[in-house]
Amino acid sequence: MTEVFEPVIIGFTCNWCSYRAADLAGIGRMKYPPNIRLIRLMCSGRLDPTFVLKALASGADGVMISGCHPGECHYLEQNYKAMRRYHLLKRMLTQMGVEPGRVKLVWASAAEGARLASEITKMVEEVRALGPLNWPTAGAAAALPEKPAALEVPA
Amino acid sequence: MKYGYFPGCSLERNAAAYDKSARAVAEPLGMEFVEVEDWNCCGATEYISLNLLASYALSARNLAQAVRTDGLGELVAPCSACYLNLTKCDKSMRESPSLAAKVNEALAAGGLSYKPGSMRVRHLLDVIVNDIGFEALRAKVTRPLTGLKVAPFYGCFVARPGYVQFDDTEFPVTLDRLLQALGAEVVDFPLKAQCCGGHMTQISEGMGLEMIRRLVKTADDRGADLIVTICPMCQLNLDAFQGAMNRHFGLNLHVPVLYFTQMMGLAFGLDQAALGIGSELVSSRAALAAIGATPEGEAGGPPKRVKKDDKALPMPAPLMRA
Amino acid sequence: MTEKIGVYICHCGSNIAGTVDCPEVSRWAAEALKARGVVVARDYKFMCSSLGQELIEKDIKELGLTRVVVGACSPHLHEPTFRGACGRAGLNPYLCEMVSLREQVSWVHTDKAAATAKAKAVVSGGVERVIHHEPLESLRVPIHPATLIVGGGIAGIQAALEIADSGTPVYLVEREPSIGGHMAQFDKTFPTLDCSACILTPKMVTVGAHPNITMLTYAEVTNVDGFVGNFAVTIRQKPRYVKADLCNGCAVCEEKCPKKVVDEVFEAGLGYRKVIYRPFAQAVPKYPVIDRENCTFFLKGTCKACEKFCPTGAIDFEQKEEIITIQVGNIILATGFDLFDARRIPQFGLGRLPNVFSSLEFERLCNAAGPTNGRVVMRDGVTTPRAVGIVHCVGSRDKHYNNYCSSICCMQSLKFAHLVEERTGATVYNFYIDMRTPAKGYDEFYQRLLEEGVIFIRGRVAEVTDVPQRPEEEGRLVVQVEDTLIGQQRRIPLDMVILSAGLEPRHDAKQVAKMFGISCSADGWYIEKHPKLDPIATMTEGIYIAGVAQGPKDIPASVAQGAAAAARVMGRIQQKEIALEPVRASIDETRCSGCRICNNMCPFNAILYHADKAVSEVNPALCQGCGTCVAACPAGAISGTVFSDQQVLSQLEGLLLRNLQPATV
Amino acid sequence: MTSATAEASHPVTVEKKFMQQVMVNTPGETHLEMCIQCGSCGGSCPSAAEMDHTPRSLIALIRAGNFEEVLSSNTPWYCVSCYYCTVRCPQEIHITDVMYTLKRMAVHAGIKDPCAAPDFSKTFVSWVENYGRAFELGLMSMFRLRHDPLGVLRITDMAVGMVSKGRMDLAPKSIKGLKSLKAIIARAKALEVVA
Repeated sequence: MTEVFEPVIIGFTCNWCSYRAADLAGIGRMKYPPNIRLIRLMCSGRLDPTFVLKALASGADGVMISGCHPGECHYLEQNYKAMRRYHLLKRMLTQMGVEPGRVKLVWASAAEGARLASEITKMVEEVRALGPLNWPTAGAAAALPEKPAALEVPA
Repeated sequence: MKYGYFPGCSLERNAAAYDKSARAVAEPLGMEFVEVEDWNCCGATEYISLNLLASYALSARNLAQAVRTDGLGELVAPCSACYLNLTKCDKSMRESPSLAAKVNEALAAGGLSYKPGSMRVRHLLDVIVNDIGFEALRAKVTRPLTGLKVAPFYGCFVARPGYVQFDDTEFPVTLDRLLQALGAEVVDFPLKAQCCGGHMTQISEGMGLEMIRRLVKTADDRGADLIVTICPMCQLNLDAFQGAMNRHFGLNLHVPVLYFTQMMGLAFGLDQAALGIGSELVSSRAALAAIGATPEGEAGGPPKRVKKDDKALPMPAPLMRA
Repeated sequence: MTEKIGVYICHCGSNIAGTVDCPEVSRWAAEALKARGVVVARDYKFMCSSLGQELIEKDIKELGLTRVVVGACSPHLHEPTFRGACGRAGLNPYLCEMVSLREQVSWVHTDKAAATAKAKAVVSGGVERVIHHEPLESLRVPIHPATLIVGGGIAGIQAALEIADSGTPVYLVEREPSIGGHMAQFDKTFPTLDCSACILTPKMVTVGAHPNITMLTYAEVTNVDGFVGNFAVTIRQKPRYVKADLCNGCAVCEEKCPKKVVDEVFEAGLGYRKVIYRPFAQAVPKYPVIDRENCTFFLKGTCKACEKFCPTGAIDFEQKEEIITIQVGNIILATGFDLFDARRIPQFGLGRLPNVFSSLEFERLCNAAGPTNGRVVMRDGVTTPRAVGIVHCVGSRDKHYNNYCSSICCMQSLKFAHLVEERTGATVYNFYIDMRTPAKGYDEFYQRLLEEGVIFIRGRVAEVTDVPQRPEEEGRLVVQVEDTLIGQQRRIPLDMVILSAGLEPRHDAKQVAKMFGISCSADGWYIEKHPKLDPIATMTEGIYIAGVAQGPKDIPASVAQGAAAAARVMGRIQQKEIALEPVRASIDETRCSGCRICNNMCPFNAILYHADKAVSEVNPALCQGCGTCVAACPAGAISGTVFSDQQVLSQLEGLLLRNLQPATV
Repeated sequence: MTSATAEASHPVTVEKKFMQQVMVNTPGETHLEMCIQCGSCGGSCPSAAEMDHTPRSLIALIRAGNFEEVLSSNTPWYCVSCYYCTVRCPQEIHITDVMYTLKRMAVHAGIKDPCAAPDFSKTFVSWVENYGRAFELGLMSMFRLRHDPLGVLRITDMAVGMVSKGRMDLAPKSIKGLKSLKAIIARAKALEVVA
């Protein structure tokens, strides 16, 4: 197998919409690359920007934040707060020289398994194109006692 | 307003009246047409039947020429076939970079290139209805077409497939409204977006003439004094082949077919000759004499909601009304 | 102290094992995560089986596990199962962490090596996270015994009766002046052809008279607050301009009212009603309403005919709308559907060609109580059609409109065909794409129609026109269609065409869903908790769905779902209280600077500020545990149970396998 | 994308191969595999009467991999490209464009003309290629003479009328940049690959 760079992406999902979208993608056997690893929060509003920084600092090459669509938040309006924090975070990251493509906000309702799957596929491609994020201490994450993962053909 | 202008082969000759009248009405409406420098045939529906890339190259050359001619970015095509081919080419090139690359590689052989999306191709009807608008039209009417019963005929390409969608794909209404703005009475013409037969008269005469018969016969049945078209191919089929059609089916229909720009010119009080009226094979003289006559009550059209005392059941109002 | 962690990897038959090397994952966990406290790791064919659960219980007892990580399906499916197992073995249920190896690994990936690698990372994340779990007690919330049912169609009626009969109070809210829904508009029901009114009206009457049912018709829910067990619902009661307590339903007012308008709702636009009206004779409740928009008195200030003739003086032009608030423990949404507006497909001619009818128009046309007393006639109101065409799949199975199959149209069309044949002897054509008659007695009905000589043409109708091409088409409607079974285009001359329009979500389904905190599918139908195993509950505790609101279905299915939703609610009421996830935020007063940033972060006003102590405090009763305040607190003084910073950050470390490097351990 | 995975996992059948060929040669995304055989196309087609197969059955034949039958069918050639099938297809299949593709594939495969249409297109194209513009009189007369000489008589009065009204040229007229146009067309044809 040819040595392709396999980025590691951390996905923060909310318990009500995007985590269920991920479940739905599974139930529908929709394929996406194995490069993403999900963390469940109750709400995208719970996302402390430092989680993202920590993820990047600890070796993730990208972070996907996802929650209910604006106006559909299980907690009424908390995803708007997530959105505001996201934009601030983006600005800060650009200041720090992190390519904008590495952190992405994706809305996905509990019905949008397909959408989430395709968004993940897209993001993995984009981050793969960007290459490894060479922050200090990074890098170790991808290194598993395994051969590099094969690129999935998303259905 | 200034537009690039793509007449196309038909308007050069058989539809010269369309070209003439289009230019004639442009002036009072404050539109300026800049004809595309040394344009070529759009390939009609024939070229793409044999070579895909070459047919795109033909249209791409025209688009490239248009960009050269003027940087306005808006290109008006009065001929529906040219309009379709030019929009199709631009759309396909926009959607497929690989195709665009190939087309440009071909253009390069002629020292040209075209950047997809750099020309917005529009049909003359679209421009007049949406840029000029009915109000401005009404303002220009000096000789309203009252008393004239017209069947608006759109043909295919303005309605379908709708690469540029400015009207309904099944029951377009813009031409109806335009003609009403000119004072004409629009008859209910359900076949208004059907096919005129295209090249059928050539490759399968019986079929072609049958398609023409349906249109002319229905317009006649619905009490139209004349049919108004927006496409030279439609005009050619319905007008030039009306005689052959009559002979073929032993009919004696006589429904003149004019361009909407000619109707506009008439309403604006322009001289008939300046509008190329008279060049149609089925003479419109008699029909046009009706102008000014007092209109009779509503012809055709869906019945209005009935009165309570009537036995008839009420029916839903149509969603789209002309 | 270091935790003793047990890791359990489920094969789920081949569902997980097919793509993930489960034995390898558990081997790896035991080895690589030993340093992190993993004392045992096992893989098993079905962890959720009783044998699988016993494995965990045994280890907890014998090895004294203090934490458990299960790698299996989605926690939304089996978290309760494994927490239960821990509980039985004497371990606090909340010390168990479940990670998804099926929905989020094996089912979405194909490369076994990569999937196995990811599975390891996911397990390691779970292990790191579980270390920081704390023993918790689930919150117990009392269930208010009353139930709100929104929508008085057959599904809502069924649910209301089931619950009311069990002895607990029900509020039934209906937007229209009478309950009954679409079923009340029908004449016959397929496949048995029993009279719709005959089977529906008794149920309606029972609802109206039931001591446990409060009917709120001509009313709409405007706001919902609170959560499962105790919702506060605001309802807007539109003014009827008729005093319910005085009206005896004699309908003299209706008779005397001088003004008639087209009834777009109950008569589907095919008939008229007075301005003071009951939608139909057997309406429940029996009192009429005045349609303010059209009432001559409200428009011109004179008339009052109804008032003059009312024998009981029940008319009250002064009546104002009322805002009612009620407390309920559970809510059932049975809001039904809208009919697809077939005018959106202009080539089918509805609204343009008089003798093209929508399916609901035809239901009224053939209804004995309808505008023609059941005479099947053309739009002129007198002529009997000789040939009638029925078009299937109108607005359904079409990417331009609705992509789904509306599921009732085939049977509905067969019913129409039978009624037309029976009442007019006309030749009837059915134009279908695929004939779908799957339920009990349905295909037999299709067979019966074939026997009755109804003509079936397989082909989606291309257009309905009044333009003749041949002499026999003169003055008639023509359906142009490809008869796909002979591969030829055909033009069928007809007198009447019926469009079997599909079912659509209510035009306001999205707003309603938002108000009740549930979600809609891409098509706009309300999403059930599980498509197969829980088609009644929603993602939101205490909110249930029944009938077509959940997706196209016919009467028997709607009734079944209404009853099922009722059973579910009754079960809840029986339990008297419900256990909720103890996901709550709390503020460490010693670290709170009183900056009040968190205060307006909370949409539930659960955070109160003590000016005296200059600190904020979370009211756990109101807190719903979204955690937004936790993320917002600059001092890090707020912590959230189950999703604490420590838990999230450690899971992160685990997922990125930082925990494997001695340096960071 | 679906077909991509399918391909990856197992060998492509004869049926699929031909269908995919047709799709590859059609610009834009068209999904013949999505056809539900409802006949909206065949029902809408104004010239269906002339066709040996309705568009729907042609799609069925494509999916059956029966390329002889498909490419020798007159159906694509009688398509008047009114696009009714395309806009009415509930599965949004670009049927008209598929018809163009089938014509090109047939010509490319050197199939015997099933009717007069191919020659009409060729004649039309030849005028465009030699002059840069269409030439109706030449087109009609030349084409008619070849296909039904008597037909010429039937349209004489029409032709005469057209000429007398000044609506028809007697000789073709050519564009200035003919050389470059020819170069462009030549290059385009060289680049054109029919799968």
